[in-house]
Amino acid sequence: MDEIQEALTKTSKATKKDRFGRSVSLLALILILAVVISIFWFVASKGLATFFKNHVSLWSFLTGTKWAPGQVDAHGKPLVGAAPMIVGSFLVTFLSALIATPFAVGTAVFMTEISPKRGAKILQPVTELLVGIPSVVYGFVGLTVVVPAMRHLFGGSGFGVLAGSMVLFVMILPTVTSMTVDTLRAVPKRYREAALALGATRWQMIYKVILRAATPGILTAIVFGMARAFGEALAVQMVVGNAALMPHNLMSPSATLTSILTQGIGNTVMGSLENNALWSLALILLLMSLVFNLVIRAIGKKGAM
Amino acid sequence: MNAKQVDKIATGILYTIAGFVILVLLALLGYILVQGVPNLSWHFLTAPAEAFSAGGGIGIQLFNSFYLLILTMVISFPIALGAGIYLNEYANQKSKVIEVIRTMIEILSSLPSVVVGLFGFLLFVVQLKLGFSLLSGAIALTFFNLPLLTRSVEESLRTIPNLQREAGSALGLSRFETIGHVILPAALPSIMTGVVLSAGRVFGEAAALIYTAGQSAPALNFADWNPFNATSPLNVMRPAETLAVHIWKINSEGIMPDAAAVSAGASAVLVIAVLLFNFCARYFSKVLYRQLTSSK
Amino acid sequence: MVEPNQLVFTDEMPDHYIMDINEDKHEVALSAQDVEVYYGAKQALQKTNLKFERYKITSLIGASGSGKSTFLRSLNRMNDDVGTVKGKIMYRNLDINSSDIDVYEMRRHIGMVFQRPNPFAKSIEDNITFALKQHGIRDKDELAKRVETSLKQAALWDEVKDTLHKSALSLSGGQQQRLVIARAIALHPDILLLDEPASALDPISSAKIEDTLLELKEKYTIIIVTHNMQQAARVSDYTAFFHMGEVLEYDLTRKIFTRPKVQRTIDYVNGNFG
Amino acid sequence: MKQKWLWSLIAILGAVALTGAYLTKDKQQTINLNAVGSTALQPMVEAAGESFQRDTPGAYVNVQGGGSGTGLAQVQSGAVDMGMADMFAEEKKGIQAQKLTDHKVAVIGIAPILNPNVGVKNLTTQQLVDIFTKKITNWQQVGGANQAIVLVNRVNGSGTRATFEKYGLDGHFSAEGQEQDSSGTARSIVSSTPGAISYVAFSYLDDKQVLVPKVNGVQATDQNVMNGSYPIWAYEHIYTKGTESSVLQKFLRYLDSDEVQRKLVPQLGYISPHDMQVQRDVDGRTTPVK
Repeated sequence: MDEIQEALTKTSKATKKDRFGRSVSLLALILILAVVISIFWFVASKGLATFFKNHVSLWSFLTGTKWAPGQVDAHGKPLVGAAPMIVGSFLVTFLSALIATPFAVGTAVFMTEISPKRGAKILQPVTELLVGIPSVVYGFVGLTVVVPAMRHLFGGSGFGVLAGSMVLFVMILPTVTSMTVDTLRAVPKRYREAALALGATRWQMIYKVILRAATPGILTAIVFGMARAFGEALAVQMVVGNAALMPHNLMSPSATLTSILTQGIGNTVMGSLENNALWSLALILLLMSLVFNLVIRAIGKKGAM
Repeated sequence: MNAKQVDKIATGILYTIAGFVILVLLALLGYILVQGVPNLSWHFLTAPAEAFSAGGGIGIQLFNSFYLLILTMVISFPIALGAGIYLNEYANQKSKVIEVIRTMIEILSSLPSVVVGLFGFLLFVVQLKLGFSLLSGAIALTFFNLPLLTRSVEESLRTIPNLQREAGSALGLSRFETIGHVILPAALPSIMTGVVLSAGRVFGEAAALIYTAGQSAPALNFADWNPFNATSPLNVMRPAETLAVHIWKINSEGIMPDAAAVSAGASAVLVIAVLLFNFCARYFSKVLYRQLTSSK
Repeated sequence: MVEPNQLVFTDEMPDHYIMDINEDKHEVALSAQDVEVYYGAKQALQKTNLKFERYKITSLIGASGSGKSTFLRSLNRMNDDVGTVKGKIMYRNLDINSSDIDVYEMRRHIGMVFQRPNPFAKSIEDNITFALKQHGIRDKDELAKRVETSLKQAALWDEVKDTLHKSALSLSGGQQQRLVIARAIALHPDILLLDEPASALDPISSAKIEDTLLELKEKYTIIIVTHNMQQAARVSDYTAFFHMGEVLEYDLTRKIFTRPKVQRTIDYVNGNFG
Repeated sequence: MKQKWLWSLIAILGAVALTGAYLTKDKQQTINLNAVGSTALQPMVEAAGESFQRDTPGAYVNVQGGGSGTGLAQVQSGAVDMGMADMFAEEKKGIQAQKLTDHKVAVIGIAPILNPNVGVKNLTTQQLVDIFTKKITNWQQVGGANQAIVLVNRVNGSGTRATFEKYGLDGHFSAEGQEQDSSGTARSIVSSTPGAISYVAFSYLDDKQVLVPKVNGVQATDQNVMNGSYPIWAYEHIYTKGTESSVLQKFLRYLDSDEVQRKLVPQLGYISPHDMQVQRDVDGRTTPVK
């Protein structure tokens, strides 16, 4: 065997390095996985205790409309009906996404198709900055600006689903916008050129070509924004009113899963029904997050085809 | 109406929407700054907070925020980098297992931070007896930060064309060398953007810290930099209220007469800090990129 | 010059005409034995047997999707991640397609240049020295020497000798491709695989690359995939014609272009097809 | 390689610096006292802790919020030395109160607050019950402005709400309505929302922002709480478990000392238990102090 043959059959330094790199990076991934699994396990075990240990029926938990974990109803069953919060969470989420979508898509189109340079210069940094503003500050601004504005415009106390949606709208706007921008930028240039070469106006090109091509990406951005909105706690809590009541209109104070969870958790004792019921809310949040993710994946797959 | 008129109207509408959005965003920023900046002074930035009398500052909280951010990044960045590299460079992209793992990480990222905070509280503060400390806070923030950072690393790596990887392997370089010396430097600006964005989120996070790093800021001795001493600023085992937690606290339970002013001032400082941080990181990454990609 | 009567031809099937190289008279640098490639369940390359003579240029021609690039990439196992490669690839009496072979070490000896220039985002000099350093060459003089010789061999030295510290990305496409070739030969490989190295370039750059290849032939065994008939005719000694995932004809280049034996080859080189 | 050298050098220097720091650290043994729980009590214990630390070298008082429930649960599990609570441990489900020792460190008065435009100067207990159970929905019905009533509750489980329901609403549960988890937010909502009513501790009362009605004709003042004529008040408790270390005992004594009770407690808007002419037990029975 000559030298080269020997070198070829031996494990080279490069291979060793590669094994090292692979193991180290795999280790990092396993670490994250361990974190994720332990958090899931933690939430699930606490959240399921409501049903298995405290014997609350799942059905009454999901459909019951009275939330007062410390009290019992006429049959001696604890009052843990999460329906108002579930409805409240979905309402603010969909409403904020509904308001944010036209603005986000419009702004993104402006940034990519109409004025790429100015758009990027102003909006990019502003967007990134807004992500860094703590939700407490959003809530604070909501409390001092949005709630009084709602009160003047629509009457009532100002607290409610609409105020929550307005605050969330501003919070998810940067995320949805920047994700939409990424999608629009990914539309191949030749689509634009082809459309313009065929004599289409810019609007026709945007509307008929670019937006069509980018629809899956835009949908993903919106669902992503919704997932964010669904999990947001502090800011919503400050303006939504936190009344565990079925919202009967957009101006009535309501509650979301996160707002009840966040403010209740410190006042309950670990292991008690009151506490477990709150963890059940967290479990719903987790499952919803899973649903949003699956939706995003499904859209992504459809778009790829 | 012909196509040209429609085009003009549509363009006008787009201008209006973009203008409106910019207006809303700038108004929000402006509101925070206008409310807060008049309260800023050197004293405010450096003095310790007062619990129930006027004239308190945010010095310790400001320091804590930065220190905690650095600690969090030191812990979470290597892990996120490793995991991101594995997911994009080593993992079999068609594998179902990898897809499940990705989904799980994504779900973690949309979990409300208060849940992460409580988990951290029960695990680190109580079980592992780390107490309310910077370390507990940094680990909790790491949990909160990892999914986003991993995702952004992975996506940054994905934008680097396969040609570069092929170039490396055709030269007999291991994937590890190619990643370390070619792919990562090329992906650096985009990774940095991800880091800056997540740093902003970490900097402003309150809910995950209330139960981990704590809500009190004991006096620090800024002459003592020995990390093992109780009052040293560098001690990672001390409780540390951050700026965002401080804002939360004074908004909810503050009984000092100037609570509103302190809150507005602190919010402005937070926003300015994030702003500065963004600019510095951007500049730094540009310089680094230039240095790594070509010697001059 | 290789004479036709020195070559031995094997089984003359109606639609195949595969030359074998007499290993007593010609040194074979690399040979593929029953190489098949699958992408998932789809077979991209039928069983292929080809021998490559040392210090010669062999062209692989054929229409898009005929399997020529797939075959080339299998020769230094660039297809490991995307598909399954069956069969043996013999190099120095070793089957380099076996798991006993260290892939990275093997690729130092069998280098590759791709269709699109892919210099690293580093300086011109670092592009060449980077891999060398990783392979353990630290000596500064040695590194400088390799940079100079490889750039000279790739006919790029005169154009860049004063700007070695500039980013490689500032070069033109043709220069980048020659830099990539220089980068590959700086490692002193045995065999150089080129996957349509000139297809993305203008005619002048393309001509320069051809000149480079003819010079490199002195020291390297070269296998090149090309779409350009004239290029294949100009630079190569042997040509293999690929069609629908198999080799239909393999012969001396001038025979392929003047007296092909298989009808499809005639069609292809005359431009009636593909 | 140069880089490798540099990194090793940095690593070695770092290790040396850390070892050096460890060796030269303060020899003083520090004793940590941890308190967790009620955010209402947090500033007081914090401030007391700071001055205590100055007088007791090596002691380190670490005070965190987290809510009464958290505080009680943590002191019960032994994770912290002191659990701060707005209510008797007996009142909290899941807490075995007999295992904990109660230290009443302050008395907190709670008053209803109204939006200034309501214009009601006095509310009887019955009126409060009717308002909070939504039998009365307009301020006109209790002699105020023609304005719908907006309830702003504190969170279920908070000490303030428990106290208000027990002594202000005569044990009635409040109807579902808006909830806020902090006194500051509740006050600012009431001050800015027409027709709003809530309740906060005396320390949050601010005549400029909110209207404070009399309850059954009695003004919400410290004096009236002390003499027992104003009913809505509760103790602030610090609970400890089992044997207390000497430093902890010293700190608890310090909290009961005049230095804290005479200076700090009034400063924070609390009432010292020393000044109380009445006392209360878990079941709400009020008896005069001998």
